Amino acid sequence: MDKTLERRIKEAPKLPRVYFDHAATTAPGQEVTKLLLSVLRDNYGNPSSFYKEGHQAARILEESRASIAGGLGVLPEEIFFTSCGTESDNWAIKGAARARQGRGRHLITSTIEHHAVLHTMEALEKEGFEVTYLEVDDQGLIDPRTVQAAIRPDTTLVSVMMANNEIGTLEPIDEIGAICRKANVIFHSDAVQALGALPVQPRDLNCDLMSFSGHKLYAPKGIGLLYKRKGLRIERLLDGGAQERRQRGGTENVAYAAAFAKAFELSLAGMESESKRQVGLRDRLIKAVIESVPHTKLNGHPDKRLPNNANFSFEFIEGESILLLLDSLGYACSSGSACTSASLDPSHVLLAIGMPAEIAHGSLRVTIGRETGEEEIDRFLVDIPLVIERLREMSPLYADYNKGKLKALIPPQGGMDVKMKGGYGLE
Amino acid sequence: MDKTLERRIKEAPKLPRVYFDHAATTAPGQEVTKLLLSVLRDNYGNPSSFYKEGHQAARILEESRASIAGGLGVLPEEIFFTSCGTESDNWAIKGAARARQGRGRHLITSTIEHHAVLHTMEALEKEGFEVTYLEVDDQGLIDPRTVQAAIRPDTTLVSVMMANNEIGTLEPIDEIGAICRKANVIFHSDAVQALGALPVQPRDLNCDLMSFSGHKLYAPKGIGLLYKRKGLRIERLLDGGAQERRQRGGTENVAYAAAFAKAFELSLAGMESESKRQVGLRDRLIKAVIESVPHTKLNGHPDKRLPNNANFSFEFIEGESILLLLDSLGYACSSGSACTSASLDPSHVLLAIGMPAEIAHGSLRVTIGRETGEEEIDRFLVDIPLVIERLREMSPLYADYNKGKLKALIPPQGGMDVKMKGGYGLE
Amino acid sequence: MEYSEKVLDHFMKPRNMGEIPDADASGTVGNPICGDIMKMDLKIENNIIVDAKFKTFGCGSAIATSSMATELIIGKTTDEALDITNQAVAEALDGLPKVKMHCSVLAEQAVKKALEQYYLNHDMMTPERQAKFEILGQNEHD
Amino acid sequence: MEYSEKVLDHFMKPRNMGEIPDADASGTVGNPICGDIMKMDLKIENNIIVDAKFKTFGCGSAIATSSMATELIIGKTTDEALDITNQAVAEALDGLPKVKMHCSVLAEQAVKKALEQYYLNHDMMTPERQAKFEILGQNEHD
Ligand SMILES: Cc1ncc(COP(=O)(O)O)c(C=O)c1O
Ligand SMILES: Cc1ncc(COP(=O)(O)O)c(C=O)c1O
Repeated sequence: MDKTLERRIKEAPKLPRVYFDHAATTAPGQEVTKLLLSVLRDNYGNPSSFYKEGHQAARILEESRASIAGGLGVLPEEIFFTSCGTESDNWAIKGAARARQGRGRHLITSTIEHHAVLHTMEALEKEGFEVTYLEVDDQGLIDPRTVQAAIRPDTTLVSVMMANNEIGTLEPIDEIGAICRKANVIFHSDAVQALGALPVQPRDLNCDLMSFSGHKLYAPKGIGLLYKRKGLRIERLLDGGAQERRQRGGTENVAYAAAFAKAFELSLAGMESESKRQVGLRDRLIKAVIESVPHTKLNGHPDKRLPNNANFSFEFIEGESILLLLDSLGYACSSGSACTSASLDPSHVLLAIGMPAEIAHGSLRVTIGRETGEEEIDRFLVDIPLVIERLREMSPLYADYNKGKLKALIPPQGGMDVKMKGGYGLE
Repeated sequence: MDKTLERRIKEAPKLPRVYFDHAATTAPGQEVTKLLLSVLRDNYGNPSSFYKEGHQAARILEESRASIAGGLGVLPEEIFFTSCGTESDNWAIKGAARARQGRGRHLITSTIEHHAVLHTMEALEKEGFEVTYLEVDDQGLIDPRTVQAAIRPDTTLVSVMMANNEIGTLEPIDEIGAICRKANVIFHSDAVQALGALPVQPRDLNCDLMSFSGHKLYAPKGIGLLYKRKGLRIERLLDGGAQERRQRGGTENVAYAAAFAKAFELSLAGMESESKRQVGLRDRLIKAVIESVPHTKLNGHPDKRLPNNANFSFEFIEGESILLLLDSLGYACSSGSACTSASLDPSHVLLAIGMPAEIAHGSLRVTIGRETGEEEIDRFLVDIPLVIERLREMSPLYADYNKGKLKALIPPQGGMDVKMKGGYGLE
Repeated sequence: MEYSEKVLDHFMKPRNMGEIPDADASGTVGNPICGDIMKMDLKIENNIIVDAKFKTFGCGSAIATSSMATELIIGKTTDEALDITNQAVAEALDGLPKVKMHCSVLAEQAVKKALEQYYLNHDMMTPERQAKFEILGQNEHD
Repeated sequence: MEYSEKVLDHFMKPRNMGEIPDADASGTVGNPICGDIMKMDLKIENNIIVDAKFKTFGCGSAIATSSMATELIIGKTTDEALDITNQAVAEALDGLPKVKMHCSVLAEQAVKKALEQYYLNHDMMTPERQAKFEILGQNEHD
């Protein structure tokens, strides 16, 4: 067994943890939790109530809404608070599809959407809707022309994400939105991963509906947003009280709304420089990992990608075991491996970009954040080759490869854009 | 103008505010916010993630679920976290109705449910379901025999609340549940107002589905629960990731889940003595208000009512103006008046118990809480007669009554159980 | 939904609240089922409103607009008073919440109801004046 | 989903990892498309398993169950080894998360695949033994 790896595992508990899973969730910032706490303590009133405490809460809620609307370049009445990105996706898609079913029951989305979109589409299929799933290329890009080609007279809604959560690819949603607008089809975009990382201006992007989630941008888990273009009518998902302009019942989570607004404000303030900084770290990481670990490829697009996202495939090994070793070395990362998903399927995104299942199982997603510095990258670059080497040592596939019994799917030198055709042909 | 009232208004800002709207929402307790903050800071991981931070968050989530399940006498896997009581109501009712629509499309509820139930029913009516709305008596009670009588072969779901949020009446849901069980009809109960105030044991109450909301028991706004009896299949409301045993997508709001569990635990610990204490305060308040303000009646049932709820009707005046004066005197209360609801309709609950609209407009709900002491009641008993007197002075109806042009609907001595028939007959 | 300082001031210290026993004109509008009634008594000398008093059953804005309306009309000629719109009353109160604008309509209606009685009693109704009473046909609740 | 200390220990310090070049029996199960492959080499003397080595492509529990399986069978007779079930492997690891039980099935299968080869090569397959290889027909993924 490799002595260096053992030593580093032993030393890891003395070092700070390295959180490399910002695409999964982020730690709420201090300013954000401070504000949140103050709202919980001093502004606990029900915003619908008719007295001082209620008015105060309502004011905070509306100021938060206005501030977010300002950042998105939209009207406050176009912003609706929800409980998460998933709710926003469900509401937007079910709400629009059901509201327009008199005109048609055909919907369009892509194969690489988040489950909040895909499973919503499947639920609608059970209701009798027909859904076209657009394919993506091997870097995860959707060709807007395929959207154009898929639109039919009975198409009522297109939903394409702004940025993919696994491979980080940025989609040309402005072009897709323009096509939809021309065709008089509603366009929804899941921008959960984009908000806080990239400028998001629903109007410029030709979006009618857009989903966001606070916990991806250093606000807490459990608050989301739906942008709904003024005048667009969709069905409610949560029927109830008169909250949120009668569009979403439920006593408002004022504290989290304020936290979202604050987190968004902070993200906007530093966005340009932070984005540049993260792209620098990301690109250094990608280059160094591919160079130092043989048979490694980058997944997703080399530069049309989220500033914080690096996604690798390491041949011959499985992703969960990578995560386990990394965890014991102090890193929190994620994988598209079936074994780390509660669903036990390998990532539908990796399969959708044409990756053979045997390679998809060996993926690793590293998503950095605003606390990430050069030190974390340096440290990671020491550890990752040890981890991969150790697991390959154990791998019967790697042994077969070394014995010449198996042809590698990723060449030794790896790369940013390795094309793969088919798997090992073993069954 | 009455000098005493003027003086008391002038002095009120120097006195502490009196929060008498615990049915609308409660202020999170210190222990609860402390825990919440510590989770946000130290346990921000995504519970689905495969590393230390994720496992920690998952542990907190599952410990919270188990603790709540323990308090309710149910299994942890029967508890689902949602974003609010409204979501729980929507999910339970739409989920059960849609899942069983093959068997039938008839639903039963009452006329005094919360809008989260009633508007959900209306949405289902648009989908083709038929809904029977059971009437209540003049104290807001549902006769279980009317449930029995309303059940048809195509009935799939009955939804009746455990405690009414406006008039505080407690419904015989155990009996209703037994009837449903016998008839093989799903029984849902909105127990949002009951949890924290009364013992709630879904099994003993014969409930298949039960909705709860954290912010009614000193947890924050934006977290709810659905109890779903094991084995019962209902459709999802939020399709998405594999969270909540695949039944509700969305990254879990771990901090609020922990807060809910803590708040529930605290409520259980002190429930018996706190309930007795509140009933004492409530009954003193009710008796004194009726005695000191002529033409005043109690709404709801004299003792089958929530320990914290007092709901009055003051004849000849309108509720919003009562709230405004009370607010300036330092009190936060609520009213069933059309003018305080965003919907501009007078309370459907007050109308459902047979109250003429002209009386419904003059209702006042006082809901006390664990911070309420004798002092607050004493202070209120000084102020409320002044407020009512002042508004009656301004009221043309009261002038007409004094001139003998109008017959009072509530006798001068008022009471706990005044029967009313029809209105003034003015139009 | 929150009221302006001015609305609150007029609600808390209503001007001209009461009745005028020997009023020259009087108008009552609204109904208790909808939750608001406004009664306006006017004392008129030489076509000038020398006094006005109101009684109102209704919400805060109903009371405040009643109060403000009396202030706006006292000292005005009846014809000048006829030109005071609900918007003018609302503006004088630094605005009303959107859902409360109907209350200001009620105030305009109450004044007009009284003036209508006055013009009719004194045989002063002309077609031009008549045109200004259109609002009385309106339902104040939509 | 969290692993027991023991699973983690076997994952981090796998016992008997490697290959036996002159193995008396060898079995490979699983497939890379499903994300796990386990190869088990056995050295057998007088029907006693004197050495076992594994190589595994798969998740943490696949590696830990491989490692534990080798520990459980070394020193046992082939017939004793045949009686070691996936539950026994999982229990020896202080349990596995529910969604991971299939990995322990894989370990049982790998051992049996090797033993099957051994019995067949040495013409020792009997109906009673044959009955114990049923699991090899099973798909480990359901
Ligand atoms: C009886 C009842 N049901 C449902 C709700 C809705 O709960 P929430 O505001 O958490 O959605 C409330 C309170 O608002 C309620 O009192
Ligand atoms: C692209 C995308 N959409 C939707 C979601 C769902 O957001 P939430 O977890 O807030 O429901 C996520 C993250 O989980 C995401 O990455």
